[in-house]
Amino acid sequence: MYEVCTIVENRLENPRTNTLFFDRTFSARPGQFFMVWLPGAGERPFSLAYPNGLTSKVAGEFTAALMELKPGEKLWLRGPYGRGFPLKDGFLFIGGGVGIAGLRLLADRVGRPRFLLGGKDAGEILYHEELARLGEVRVATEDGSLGMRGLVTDLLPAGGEHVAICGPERMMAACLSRLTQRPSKIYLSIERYMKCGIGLCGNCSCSGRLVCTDGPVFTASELRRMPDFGRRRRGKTGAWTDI
Amino acid sequence: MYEVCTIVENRLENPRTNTLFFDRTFSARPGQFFMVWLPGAGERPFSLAYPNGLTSKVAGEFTAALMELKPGEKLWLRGPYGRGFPLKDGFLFIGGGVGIAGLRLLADRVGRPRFLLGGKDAGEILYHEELARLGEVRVATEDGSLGMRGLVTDLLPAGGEHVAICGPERMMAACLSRLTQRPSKIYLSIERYMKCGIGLCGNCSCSGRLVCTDGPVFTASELRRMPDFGRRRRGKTGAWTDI
Amino acid sequence: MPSVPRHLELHPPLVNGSGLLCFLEVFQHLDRQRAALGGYVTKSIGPEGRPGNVAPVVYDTGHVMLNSLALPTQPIESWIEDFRSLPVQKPVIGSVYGNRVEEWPEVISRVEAYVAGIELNLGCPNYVPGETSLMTVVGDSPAMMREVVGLARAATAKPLIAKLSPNTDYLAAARIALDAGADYLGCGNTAGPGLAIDIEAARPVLSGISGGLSGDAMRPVNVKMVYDIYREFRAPILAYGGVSTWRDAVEYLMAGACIVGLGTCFAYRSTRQMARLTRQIWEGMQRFAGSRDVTHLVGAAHV
Amino acid sequence: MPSVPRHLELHPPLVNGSGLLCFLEVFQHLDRQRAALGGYVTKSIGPEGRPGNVAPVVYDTGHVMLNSLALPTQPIESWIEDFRSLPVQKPVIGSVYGNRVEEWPEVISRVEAYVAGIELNLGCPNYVPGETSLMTVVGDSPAMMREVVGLARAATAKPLIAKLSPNTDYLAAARIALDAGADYLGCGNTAGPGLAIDIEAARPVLSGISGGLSGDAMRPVNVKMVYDIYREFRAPILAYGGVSTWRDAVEYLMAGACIVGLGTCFAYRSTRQMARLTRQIWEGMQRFAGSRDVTHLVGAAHV
Ligand SMILES: Cc1cc2nc3c(=O)[nH]c(=O)nc-3n(C[C@H](O)[C@H](O)[C@H](O)COP(=O)(O)OP(=O)(O)OC[C@H]3O[C@@H](n4cnc5c(N)ncnc54)[C@H](O)[C@@H]3O)c2cc1C
Ligand SMILES: Cc1cc2nc3c(=O)[nH]c(=O)nc-3n(C[C@H](O)[C@H](O)[C@H](O)COP(=O)(O)OP(=O)(O)OC[C@H]3O[C@@H](n4cnc5c(N)ncnc54)[C@H](O)[C@@H]3O)c2cc1C
Ligand SMILES: Cc1cc2nc3c(=O)[nH]c(=O)nc-3n(C[C@H](O)[C@H](O)[C@H](O)COP(=O)(O)O)c2cc1C
Ligand SMILES: Cc1cc2nc3c(=O)[nH]c(=O)nc-3n(C[C@H](O)[C@H](O)[C@H](O)COP(=O)(O)O)c2cc1C
Ligand code: FES
Ligand code: FES
Repeated sequence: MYEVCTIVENRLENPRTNTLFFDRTFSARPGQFFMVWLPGAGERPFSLAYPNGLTSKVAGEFTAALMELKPGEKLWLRGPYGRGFPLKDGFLFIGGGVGIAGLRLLADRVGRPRFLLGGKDAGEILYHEELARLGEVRVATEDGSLGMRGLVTDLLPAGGEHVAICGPERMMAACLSRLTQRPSKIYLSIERYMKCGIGLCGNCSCSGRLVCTDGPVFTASELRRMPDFGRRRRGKTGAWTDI
Repeated sequence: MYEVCTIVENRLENPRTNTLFFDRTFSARPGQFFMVWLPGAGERPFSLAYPNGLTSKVAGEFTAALMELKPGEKLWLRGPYGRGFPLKDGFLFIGGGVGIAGLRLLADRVGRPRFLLGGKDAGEILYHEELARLGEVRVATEDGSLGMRGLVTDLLPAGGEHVAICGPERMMAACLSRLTQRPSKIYLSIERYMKCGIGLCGNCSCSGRLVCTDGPVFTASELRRMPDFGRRRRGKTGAWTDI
Repeated sequence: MPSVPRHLELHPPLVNGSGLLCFLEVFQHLDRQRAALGGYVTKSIGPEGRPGNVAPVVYDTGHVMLNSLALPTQPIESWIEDFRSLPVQKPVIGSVYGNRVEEWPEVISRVEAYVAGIELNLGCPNYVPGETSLMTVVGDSPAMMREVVGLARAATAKPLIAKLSPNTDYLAAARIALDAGADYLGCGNTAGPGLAIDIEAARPVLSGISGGLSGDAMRPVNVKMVYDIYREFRAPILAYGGVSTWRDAVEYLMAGACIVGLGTCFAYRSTRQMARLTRQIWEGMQRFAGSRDVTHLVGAAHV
Repeated sequence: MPSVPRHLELHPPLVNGSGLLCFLEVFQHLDRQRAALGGYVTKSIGPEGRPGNVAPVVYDTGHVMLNSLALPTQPIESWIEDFRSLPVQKPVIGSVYGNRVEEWPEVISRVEAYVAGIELNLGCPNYVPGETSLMTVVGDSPAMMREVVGLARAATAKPLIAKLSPNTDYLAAARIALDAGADYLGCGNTAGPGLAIDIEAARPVLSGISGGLSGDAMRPVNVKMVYDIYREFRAPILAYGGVSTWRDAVEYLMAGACIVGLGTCFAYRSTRQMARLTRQIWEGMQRFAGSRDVTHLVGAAHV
């Protein structure tokens, strides 16, 4: 039940982030995710950044192994899973760090996109040129090496009929308080520790909603009724950790 | 995996033959069969004589139980199974005894049918009036109580572009030697002892072909390469019995 | 020990299987979604926090579901914190296990105040490679089984469910469990276990190597378990395994179960869809039974 | 006892599972249809003719196949008559069973001249209600198993396959069988068994009440059996259970099998389609292996 693909390119985006391109495309709605298996290394949830590629940031063993993959090596995917973004025109995208990877696929599929990107430094601003071809891009970096010095939240409020946000959870929570759009028009892609990816193990619960099948994309109105958002998540054993 | 139906009528065709009408129709190609389960009594193969009915002749316990069924009682069917007749115009039908039940469904579905029916006596000539409405019917009975006195083979040769035969195996074998049509245009529905009905148990073998999935309808050219036809069959234990 | 009725009042007589949905806030949410579950069963609670196996821990072969979660559990303090802060309207059954015999009553006494009943997980076939399988030891050892159920019985006056494996001599196990004081038999845990190899990877998929079978395809295994145990003991049975339609739930009732659990049928569904599925199952059961009370169907397949 | 190589030469390394196709004339016909089977296994031959259970004897739940044929067999004289009059080009393996210990070598000595090897059916879970299950007794009794395999070994110098049940302690059984002289282990018979109730009829469907599980869904159970036995003994293994594509056959090779059997995948297919399926499976295996010889895949999943 895995679909196997072969790596054709491992592109280094910055010292800790790489994009793996496959020899085939996968059909997924933007915002859906796959469980990616690398035999021996484990299995983890990833969004696709391209129909034929994913962008990964080193966070631990698994992502470190993804960084090392060579063309010709294989990757196993099952999915697509979960609920993605609606395909609507006029999206304001807000991406923080590797979070922008979770929005990349959507950007290609909707009209009149605008982008607010944030990161520690210029290296963290992914796909800058590609996105600039699609719509206006504004950037905030903490060290000021690209765009405005500051946080992406400093670029808010901003226009856009709909909003799509993906990034560190505290950054997303901060965005919410500064956005003027109606909560039902604001979509956020959130992460929880996923073991099964298909609604069985319960580990990805966020205030009782299963992020793997109810999400990973939720509206701000939904998140209002999910007090764990921005606050806590369940780890490997199920125990709570603060966000 | 059974489809359950309720008996709405139990029509006595003759003292040893009855037709059960259901509260629903089944879709099957003429010549296909169903495994019919009557809890407690067992499960046996039957062709449908009508989209909503089957005709059964008492041969033992199971068919005796079918004879006793009352409106409101239920019957369990799984199927349709096997390969049926081709739907072509200009069929000559040759039916012996309850064998005509196996042709009844086909008669309704093809143009320009003609019928040769045989049986011990008038009572054994099923559906006489119904078939007469569809095409010419010629009858032979052993006691002469209807039609010609004699065997259905005595009515041969006869016209028809294609031939469909169903009846006792010796009668079918006898017909073959008197027919002038090309063997590939002669279709016979044959019976073997069936346990599974779906190609697993092997018990319905006729010279190595599985009657339940290769048949029950075979052409005369196929039967030529099946020496067991007209000669022997495997019983409950698998042991041979002569025909 | 006070004499209380050791009977689970669940309306409808449907629960989730332990390890599915798992956490109290998920139960709260399903209740808000109007799930037709009369109660909820927690993920199996163990004596100390452990992550179980790392992913891949579930694998859908396309024909059957395998899992080798291998009993992850948050620390018992976190469970208690959850019981305190995440109240659930419906009865919650605490599923528990221990690694050593004396741990079972310890876990039970820590959680029993917060739950409507205790389910002993005596039959999980999964393990973390290198570890000795916890459950198989208990499930395969009559003596240990007797001791564990006996200690559990002494540790709680609440309804006690002994959830057994279908992969052992379950009639012997059921007898022991009933003798030792279990009120209900849980029939049963996952079947098999089985192993799936990915041929491109040339290795077993699950990091636990093998995993228990669940879902529609294994239902006949657990229906037989319910049927056999009911015929032998006429004991109250909580059935699990491969229920995904109301017909399946009725099949278990007829085999002898009085409560039916839902698990793998939740796969690939949002919580809203899960809740809807439970309603469809419950509505179908009532329609078939001709009443809101389905108890007359219990054991109906025994002639 | 003459010293002959006790090795089955099967090209391709594919057979039918015993009880499927069953009879010699069916093997002849499949050969004429150019089935890619390197050999055929007869229906299990018993000491005297018996019909087994009456229909319903198979039931497809929609998710798994159940059968409770319960070892029908024509009288041994009829089998011998068939062996004499229905010659098969490919090697034929005689599957045998006895009701009492001493019957096993009797049956073997009657048929062994006609076959390329003997498969001992030591693991059929089916029975005729009222009868004591023949196989379960042998499969569950180490002493009897040792005796039966020993007697069988003495009765034939041809390759001897001990076909075991996945539902027992198969590592122990495999050890006994190998010690007693089996050349191959057959892994394995049907799983479960299971029971299906028709809710409209309110009774078990199969007249044998319960039946063994076969088909795709149970494959992980027998893959695990092959994997475990190969890891422990590195013995030659004939694998059965839920193969319906070349990928499944490769999975068994990687688990450790050197011959793969096909059974329930034949369901609903004409003999022509069955033959085509075997060719597709064999072609896929060779394509994957990159050669006509697939032996390098055997055990490949063991790291
Ligand atoms: C729906 C979804 C989509 C994702 N898409 C991307 C993406 O496109 N690019 C990307 O770089 N990352 C993505 N992630 C995060 C990615 O799954 C983690 O970075 C990865 O699991 C880390 O594994 P590791 O072994 O490298 O780190 P570990 O050492 O295992 O863990 C480091 C941290 O990563 C997170 N993490 C680890 N395992 C999981 C898990 N099973 N589920 C969720 N989080 C986990 C936890 O926060 C953990 O603390 C996504 C996560 C989710 C839930
Ligand atoms: C494809 C097919 C279609 C059939 N259609 C009809 C039909 O439309 N009407 C009808 O009256 N009969 C039909 N039959 C025959 C019918 O199946 C038998 O009459 C019935 O099985 C007899 O069962 P019993 O218990 O009454 O008799 P038994 O006492 O069990 O047997 C009497 C004789 O019936 C035959 N028979 C019994 N069991 C089977 C079995 N499982 N498979 C095949 N033959 C069996 C044998 O010749 C046997 O000697 C059909 C058979 C086949 C194979
Ligand atoms: C992912 C998963 C995790 C499980 N975890 C547990 C568990 O912790 N404790 C337990 O007793 N059973 C556990 N089970 C078994 C289920 O409760 C249930 O008995 C089994 O899955 C059969 O039901 P189903 O086919 O409806 O899923 C688990 C099953 C699955 C699929
Ligand atoms: C209808 C049927 C009859 C069977 N009869 C026998 C038998 O007589 N002897 C035997 O050893 N195994 C018998 N088996 C078991 C098969 O040989 C095989 O081990 C099992 O079905 C698993 O393979 P499969 O999933 O490919 O069918 C039978 C299986 C089926 C489905
Ligand atoms: S990851 Fe298992 S339920 Fe969501
Ligand atoms: S009836 Fe079983 S193979 Fe035809």
